[in-house]
Amino acid sequence: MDPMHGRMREQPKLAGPTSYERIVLKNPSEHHYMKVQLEFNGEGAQLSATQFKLLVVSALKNLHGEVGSSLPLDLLSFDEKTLCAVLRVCSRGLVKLWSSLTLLGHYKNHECSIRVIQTSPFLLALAGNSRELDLE
Amino acid sequence: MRFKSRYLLCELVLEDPRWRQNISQGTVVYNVREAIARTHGDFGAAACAVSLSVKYLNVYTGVLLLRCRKDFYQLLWSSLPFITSLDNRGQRIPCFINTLHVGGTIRTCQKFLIQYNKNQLLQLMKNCTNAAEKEAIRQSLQSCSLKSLEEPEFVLSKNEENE
Amino acid sequence: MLRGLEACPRHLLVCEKSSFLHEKSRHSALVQSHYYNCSVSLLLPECASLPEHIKRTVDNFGRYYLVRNLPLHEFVKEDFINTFVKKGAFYALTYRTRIDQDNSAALLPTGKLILSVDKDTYEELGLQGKPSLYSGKNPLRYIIKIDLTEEGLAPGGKKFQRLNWAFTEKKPLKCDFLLAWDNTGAPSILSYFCKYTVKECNFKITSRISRDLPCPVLKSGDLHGKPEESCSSEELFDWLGAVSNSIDCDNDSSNFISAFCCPHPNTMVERAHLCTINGFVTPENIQRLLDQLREYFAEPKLTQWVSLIVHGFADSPVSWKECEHGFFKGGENLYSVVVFNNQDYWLQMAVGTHDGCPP
Amino acid sequence: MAVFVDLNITNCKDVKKLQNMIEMAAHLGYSTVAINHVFEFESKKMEIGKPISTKELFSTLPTVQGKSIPIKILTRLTIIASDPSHCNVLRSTSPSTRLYDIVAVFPKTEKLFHAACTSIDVDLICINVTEKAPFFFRRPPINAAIQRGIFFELVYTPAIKDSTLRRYTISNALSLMQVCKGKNIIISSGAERALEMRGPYDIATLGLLFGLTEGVAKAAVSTNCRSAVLHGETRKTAFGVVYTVKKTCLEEEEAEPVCKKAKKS
Repeated sequence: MDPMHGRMREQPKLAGPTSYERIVLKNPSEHHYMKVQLEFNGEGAQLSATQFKLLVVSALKNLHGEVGSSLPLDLLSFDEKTLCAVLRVCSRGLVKLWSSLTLLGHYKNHECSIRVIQTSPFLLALAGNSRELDLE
Repeated sequence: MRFKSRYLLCELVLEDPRWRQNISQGTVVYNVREAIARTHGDFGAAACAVSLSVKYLNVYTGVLLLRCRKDFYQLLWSSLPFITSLDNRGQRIPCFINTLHVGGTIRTCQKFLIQYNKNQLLQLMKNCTNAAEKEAIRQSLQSCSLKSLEEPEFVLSKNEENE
Repeated sequence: MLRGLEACPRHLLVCEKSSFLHEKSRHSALVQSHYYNCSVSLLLPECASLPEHIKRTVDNFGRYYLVRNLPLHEFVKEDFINTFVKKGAFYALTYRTRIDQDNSAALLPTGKLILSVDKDTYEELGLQGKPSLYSGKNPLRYIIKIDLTEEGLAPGGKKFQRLNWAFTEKKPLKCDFLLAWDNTGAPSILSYFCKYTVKECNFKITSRISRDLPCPVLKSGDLHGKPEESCSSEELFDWLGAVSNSIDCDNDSSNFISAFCCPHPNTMVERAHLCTINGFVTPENIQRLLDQLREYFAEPKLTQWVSLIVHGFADSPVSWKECEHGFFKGGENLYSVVVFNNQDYWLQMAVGTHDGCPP
Repeated sequence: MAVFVDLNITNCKDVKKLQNMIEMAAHLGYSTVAINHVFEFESKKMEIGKPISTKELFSTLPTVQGKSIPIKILTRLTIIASDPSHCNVLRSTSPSTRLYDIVAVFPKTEKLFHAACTSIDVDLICINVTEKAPFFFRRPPINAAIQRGIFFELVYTPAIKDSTLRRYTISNALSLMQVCKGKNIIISSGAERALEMRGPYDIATLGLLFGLTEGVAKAAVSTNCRSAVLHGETRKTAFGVVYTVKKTCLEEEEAEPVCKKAKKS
């Protein structure tokens, strides 16, 4: 459909209902989102958001080198109490980030592991995880 | 069973040609591995651990032929530009590696190299100042015929003389 | 192999725009055919507290039930079919079963019973089914569809006997089920399933108000958006995610921690109300909520649009209608409806890897 | 797809630690785990001990995350074989091996690897991931193992601990994959502590790094493990048949010295 044409027709009747349109996008997300939690053995370390991001970047650098550490990566949110975080990575780097998180085993001198709670190409999907629905 | 490989034909350019003697195949392999580990991390290092090898090295012409598993040659290729110096037992030799050709067999690389050297010689000829030089180059050009395909060493050594 | 490292799981996003006033508008059909929903959210910009009529609708969501160890043959009983399936919309979905690992089942309000079972169970059951679309060359998962309203399922019929035998003797499948029954007048689930442990569950409602939020500017007639004029549907979908997860969108591009920002152009909104209802929400309830949201603009409001976000069950065997749904890495099936003040709407439907294209 | 399985949780004396690991496995979404009893020959005549009793570990088994079923615990025996005689335990009628649900062998030499693939009656063959592969993987024995329904096990815990081990793990996995093309691979933890375990979806992603494709990587922690467990069950029953026919057993024993003589000559 010619978009200009469509607009021309719509413009005169300003308040009129919009015409039907449907777009199907395959793999539209440039980014993937991961909800993760850092876990320590008993008493762990205190981390700030910056330290957490550095930890993730260093994990990427260890497993995938400078190429890995330069992937576009954002720490969207971080809760210092629960050590839960939401990460955003470009879709191309999902596997690299995920595998780096999996093979991360230490923070400073503490043993640790990163649990991936959920991952999705849609940030919205992280807000409603049916697997977390608990009725007990 | 045959595993598919890729061959990278490269040119090793040293800042100071006097360092030539110090460079061995081992030095090159070590530095290339380091570069891969730096740019692609543990995964890159692991992927290139088994199959990476230097098939041919001529320090005088700087011709270097690297072999790598077909699946991972991109890891190798993308790491080469990041080599700025070769580390040889504490010495730091400034250099860079220029990839000339990527082929599936040694033979295609060899063909390419001959063609490449021919072109280089023609370039040299243009810049010649006296007749003796011109004659020398013409002779070496003639020697790069198809017959000499089987003997890359020969072609390469001819090239050396002209340097 | 290196390409495998850069690939990401396939996903689809379908964006639609239309108006509630169109006769052929599909909004109702799409809401009604997304059967299993685990959470519904309302996002109302410039709203301090939920309007009374919306609050009432949410409070009237009713209840849903959790039945423990319910044998599947209960669903093929004539009594059950007559009291529930043929009398209204009955929803059942296995609870705490994972569709990529276990057997799961769903009873659609249309009277179809859909089983997604692994190979062993399929062979033991001896019922006719189809291999799952997403299980590759050697199918390890099968989908069985049984129409409970079919004539042949009358007791004494051959088909009934076969089903009953399969579910009672051959492979007595038992699962925990979530049940919902959208017909308050009829006999209650509690009394019908009194033989089993039934738990009555209430919806969990949470509200949150975000303050000073950058909010994208939308034009209902323009799904694609235009630079400097309005945001596209995709951008909005991303932003909705950020708000739902209370993610700060106010970053600049040089920030080390996050360079995530609200799509442009945007306006500052003083506050936005996000109300989330968790539980086994039936499409009927969502439909009612959507109707109330349309009413929201009966009085003039500061905002141009409000949004309704619906999350499906990751482990449901269907997404929309009878479209097979599976779980690969996320099991996403969700949609959001943006209701504009001129009765236009945008609909965004998203699915993950093991799922067909939304209708 | 089948349930997620971790076939390698290292057995230890400390019951509390073991319980912690099993609880963690349940928490991560594994429905079945196997407690691994590693057995290394120090002297020639060593008896294989009994597996720990899984019933005594918990009074109530931990529930699998996101499900209402309790976790299933199996026992597994891993024999570290550096000499051909070590594998005799698996051939003979020793009743102790039958007490285990799964039997694995860790061949240290190429000859033993070949034997494990072609003739020894095991369910799993462990792939060395803690050092540079001492031998190349060759196609014939690996194909034979695939034919016989034996699985190759890759362990990921060393890769978490240390960068060098991580390189060995990935590189050995990649060279194995080059030969077996992703068939008959299982990935398990080999964990000694609860924090060393990782979730099944994480491992499926890690499988991509080992050269598996997406679907196969997920199968490596689910379907393939199920097949291995089933293989273990059939081995048990098949062994039972041999056990009841005593005459043939005797003949075999008698026949053995002849073989040895033949080898010597």
